[in-house]
Amino acid sequence: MTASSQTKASTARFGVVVFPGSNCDADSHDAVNSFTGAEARYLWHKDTELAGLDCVILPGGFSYGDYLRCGAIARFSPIMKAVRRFAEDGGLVIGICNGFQILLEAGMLPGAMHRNAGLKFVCKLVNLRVENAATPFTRAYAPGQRISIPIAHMEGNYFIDAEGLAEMEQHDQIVVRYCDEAGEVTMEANPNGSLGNIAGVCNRDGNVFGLMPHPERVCDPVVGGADGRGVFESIMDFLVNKR
Amino acid sequence: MKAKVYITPKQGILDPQGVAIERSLPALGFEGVANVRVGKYIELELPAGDGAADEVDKMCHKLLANPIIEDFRFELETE
Amino acid sequence: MKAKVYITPKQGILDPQGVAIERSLPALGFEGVANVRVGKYIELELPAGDGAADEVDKMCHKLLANPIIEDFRFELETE
Amino acid sequence: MTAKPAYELLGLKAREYDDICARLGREPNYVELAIFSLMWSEHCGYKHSRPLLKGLPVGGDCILQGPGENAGIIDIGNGLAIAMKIESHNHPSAIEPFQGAATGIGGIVRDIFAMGARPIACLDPLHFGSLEKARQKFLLDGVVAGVAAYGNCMGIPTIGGEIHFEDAYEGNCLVNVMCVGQVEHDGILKASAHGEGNLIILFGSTTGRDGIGGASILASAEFDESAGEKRPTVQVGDPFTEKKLLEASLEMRDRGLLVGLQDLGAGGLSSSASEMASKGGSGIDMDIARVPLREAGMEPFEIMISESQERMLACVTPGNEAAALAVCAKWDLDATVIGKVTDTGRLRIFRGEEMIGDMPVAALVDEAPTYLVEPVRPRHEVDEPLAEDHYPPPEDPAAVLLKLLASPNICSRRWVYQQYDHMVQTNNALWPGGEAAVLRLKGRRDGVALVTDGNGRRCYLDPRRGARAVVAEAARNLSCTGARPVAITNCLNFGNPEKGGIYHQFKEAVEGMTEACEALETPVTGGNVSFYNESFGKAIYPNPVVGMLGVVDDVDRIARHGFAGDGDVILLLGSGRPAVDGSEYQLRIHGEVAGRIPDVDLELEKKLQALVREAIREGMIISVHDVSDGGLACCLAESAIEGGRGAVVELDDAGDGADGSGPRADIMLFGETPGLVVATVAGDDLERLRQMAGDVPLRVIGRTGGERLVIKSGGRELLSVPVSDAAASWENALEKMMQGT
Ligand SMILES: Nc1ncnc2c1ncn2[C@@H]1O[C@H](COP(=O)(O)OP(=O)(O)O)[C@@H](O)[C@H]1O
Ligand SMILES: [Mg+2]
Repeated sequence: MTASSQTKASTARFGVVVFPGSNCDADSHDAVNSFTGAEARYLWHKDTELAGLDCVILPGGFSYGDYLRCGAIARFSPIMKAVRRFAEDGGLVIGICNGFQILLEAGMLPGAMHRNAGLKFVCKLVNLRVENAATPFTRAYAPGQRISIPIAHMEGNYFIDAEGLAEMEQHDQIVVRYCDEAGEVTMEANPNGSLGNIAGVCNRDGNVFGLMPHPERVCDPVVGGADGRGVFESIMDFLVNKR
Repeated sequence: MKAKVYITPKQGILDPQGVAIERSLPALGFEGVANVRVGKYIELELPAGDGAADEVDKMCHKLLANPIIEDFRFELETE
Repeated sequence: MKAKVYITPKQGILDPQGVAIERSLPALGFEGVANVRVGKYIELELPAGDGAADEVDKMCHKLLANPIIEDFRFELETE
Repeated sequence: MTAKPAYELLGLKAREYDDICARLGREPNYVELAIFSLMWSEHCGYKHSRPLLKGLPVGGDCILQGPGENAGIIDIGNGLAIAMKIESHNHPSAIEPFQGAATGIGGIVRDIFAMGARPIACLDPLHFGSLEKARQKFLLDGVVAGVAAYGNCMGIPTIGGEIHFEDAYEGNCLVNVMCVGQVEHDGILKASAHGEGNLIILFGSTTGRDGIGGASILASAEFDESAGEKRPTVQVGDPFTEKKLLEASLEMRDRGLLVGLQDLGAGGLSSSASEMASKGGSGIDMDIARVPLREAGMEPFEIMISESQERMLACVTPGNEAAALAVCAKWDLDATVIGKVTDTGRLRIFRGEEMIGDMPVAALVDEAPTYLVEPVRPRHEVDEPLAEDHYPPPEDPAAVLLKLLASPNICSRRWVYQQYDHMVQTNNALWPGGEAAVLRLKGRRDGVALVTDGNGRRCYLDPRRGARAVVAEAARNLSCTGARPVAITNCLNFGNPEKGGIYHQFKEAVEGMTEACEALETPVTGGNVSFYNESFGKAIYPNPVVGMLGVVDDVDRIARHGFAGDGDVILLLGSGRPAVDGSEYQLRIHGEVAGRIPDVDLELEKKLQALVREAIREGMIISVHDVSDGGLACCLAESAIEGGRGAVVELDDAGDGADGSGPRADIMLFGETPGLVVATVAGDDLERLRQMAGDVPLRVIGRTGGERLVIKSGGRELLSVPVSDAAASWENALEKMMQGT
């Protein structure tokens, strides 16, 4: 089972899934181990056992080369069945970039990804507005807070039909949107054509979160910022101090 | 036997690649081209048999196409 | 009129996508699938006329296909 | 018509064929001939370069591996080492820019992990023709997309490189790629097959007909219309398989399963197997019937010379065979034992039981004939620089500045590096756009800095001075971040060496590079030679490209180039009289490339760089930027743009040359010379810095602040430009050119 209310920082356990082609697995692993006081271990995509974990990270990268469609093949990895069960039992699952794409393909989050509107890979620091600061992944941020986190993807152009969008809005599932310096959600601030500038969404229960930006890349000012720490701090706060 | 699978962006759904191609055509001297849609074309071989069509259909549903944004159709050919 | 363009990797040229899909299929319960090749399928509309086939051919050469590593063919349809 | 003999069709000369017969004691069969023709090609055999490369300085306390392996290795202390290598993929990229560049990255990355190192960065020095031509845009677009596709997928950040646009590269672009890796001393691998009875495992992709007569043939012949016919040889990169190859290789190394490891690059199995045997002082027997093929009906010679990508050879003991194969299976890679190590000193090729080739390894690897060519100094190389009044002075220096800032050779490279995942692995202490990239090393205080530099235009005017300047500039760039230059790798891009003029350029450049590397104590750890960069008989600019490694002792103490505060004192450090010869100003404004470039004073350069590093370490430097393309004015403008603030600069107290007559205003502003650095410091630190400077010239030239960049001389305003205008010219110029607006 997932975290009990007795969880201490030192006993919170993260699993980072390694698919063939994952390449931000080590970055996520390092971010957890360096800045949360918790412990992360790698999970092989053929593993089927997630017992004892509190949070599963599906990291960025190019699982299966992102061939066919991003995440399309990885979602059939044996571990994904276990991840689905883990989420159903209330475990925390965060998909970053490719991990987000996998969660979409697996139907664990609503919507789908198109190629970026500019058709090019985009790697840069972007501004995000925290739309929902009540999730286990964003509670360390203030509602409406502007944060700077890099993106690095070719297919982050989020799409969902009107019905699905309305439903998501109704349930507060849009967690972060691309915005400008001033925190305004504008067309110019949209780096990839995403519908409604959507950068990250959660499921209805709020325990599965997917986002294109890479919080694990900005946990240390030496490498360009620390705005991403909030995501990991939120998770820890949720696990330790509970719901 | 051979299957030919055609995957196209769903009608009414944005197709960034199609849009980009359409925009770049005039500069290359191609006028009046419209409704460019970019999809996938997949060929594969599979054991012949009555169940083949079903198999390919399943493959498309499960893996080859994403029903949220894509339509598909396929043809089977026995050589 | 409508053009349907089929673009496939040239024979003998590596098709990494095809290989990756082929390798993943058995795990999904699809056995015996071979020679998966992934190409593109493009639909577009252009002004009808005698020159249409020529136009599409040129378009394929210049933009839609990469003749160095891809083959293409197309069909024209008048609705 | 008389049919040409087979050896000639394969690119061998009659004399070379006789040589081969003598070494075999008989005529070679076709498989052997095909293998010899590859191994004795310019690309693999270094026929025109080997004698000259011998002069490069290769030794040094920190050099764990010099030239001769897949990559050089430099000790950076505390048990850690850095592997690095640069390579060209010019010809494949000119044919198919996306795949050419992608497989270029693939090849150089394999060289790095073949040494046991985990790749931590790629860099990509690129040269194209003018962007006004649609073909050149197509090439740039494709090459950048190819580098991005491969590097991004691998999870290796592309953190640096450079791009130049000159007409000289119109028919023959240069796509050089560099990879850098990190490795614990005890994890270093060699490409050696030794131990009689040990097994040779081929793992990775299947072998197809792609690249037959590919890279090595392309790179060993001039490039013209008939190149189109070589198209079917284009190789397609598969970064996903390479990523698995990387992980599987390092896992085998970690588990102690490897005797030796070698990548398959140009020359395919032939080259890899014979090099492994050569380094192990052994022989190899191999059975090509065991090679997993992608296509039916491949001939034995095709299997031996195929340049299919994403393949490696491992040498393992029989006891480790099963474990090694299991690691490959875990990573879903094909792996097959295809041969074994012998003590024969021969490469023997079997098809099943039948022996179909038998050659001495030494003949293949070490005994390719070498050629010396009589060097001829081309007529465009002159002894004297242009007179200072050779061109009329510009009427509006401010307009010149804006034009230079928008030059494709100077403007922001953001359009390029945004397509590269430059942040993955989360080590960037300095992001792209600065003087050099700086990477932290996780869990350590120190870090590494990396830069590439090439300047064909200057080398064209004077290859010796040009090569000296290139090495000095690479080192200066590193020093300006606070890093101590340590070693280089190099990619020597030249035309057809059989021509006296080209051979002269090559020789001069290699000697110039030698002088500079000796003076700056940055030995050569390896590299690559790319000849025959010509199209329709016209050669590219001679272009020795340098990739340099530096070490920063403390990643918290590095410098950036943007003006970071108002009222800081602006200093000009170093000396050197700016010249119009070979400058961007000459090319862009006066439409010429002519004259003779100034030489770099290497002794002073060394002191200057030491001063800059010490001042950074002492925390005195607020910003620092070296004076390079576009001269002093562009240097100041770039710092202003980056810092988002202006400056007022007075050159009258300092602009006079040693002989009392200062350069003309436009040349002072836009002329180029190696050996100058602009730094800003707090007024309080000025005296201390003067003390430290010793005999390095130091001149106060202005103060930061305001919204304009104002440059005066003798009380007269030479130019005054709002920083926002400068930024507007500089920032989106490349995007605009690519969009054709
Ligand atoms: N310009 C050069 N300077 C120094 N060493 C060089 C140069 N060119 C090639 N070498 C060295 O010669 C050896 C053979 O090069 P190459 O055939 O390109 O290696 P690989 O096949 O691994 O790419 C390498 O060790 C390389 O570092
Ligand atoms: Mg090699």
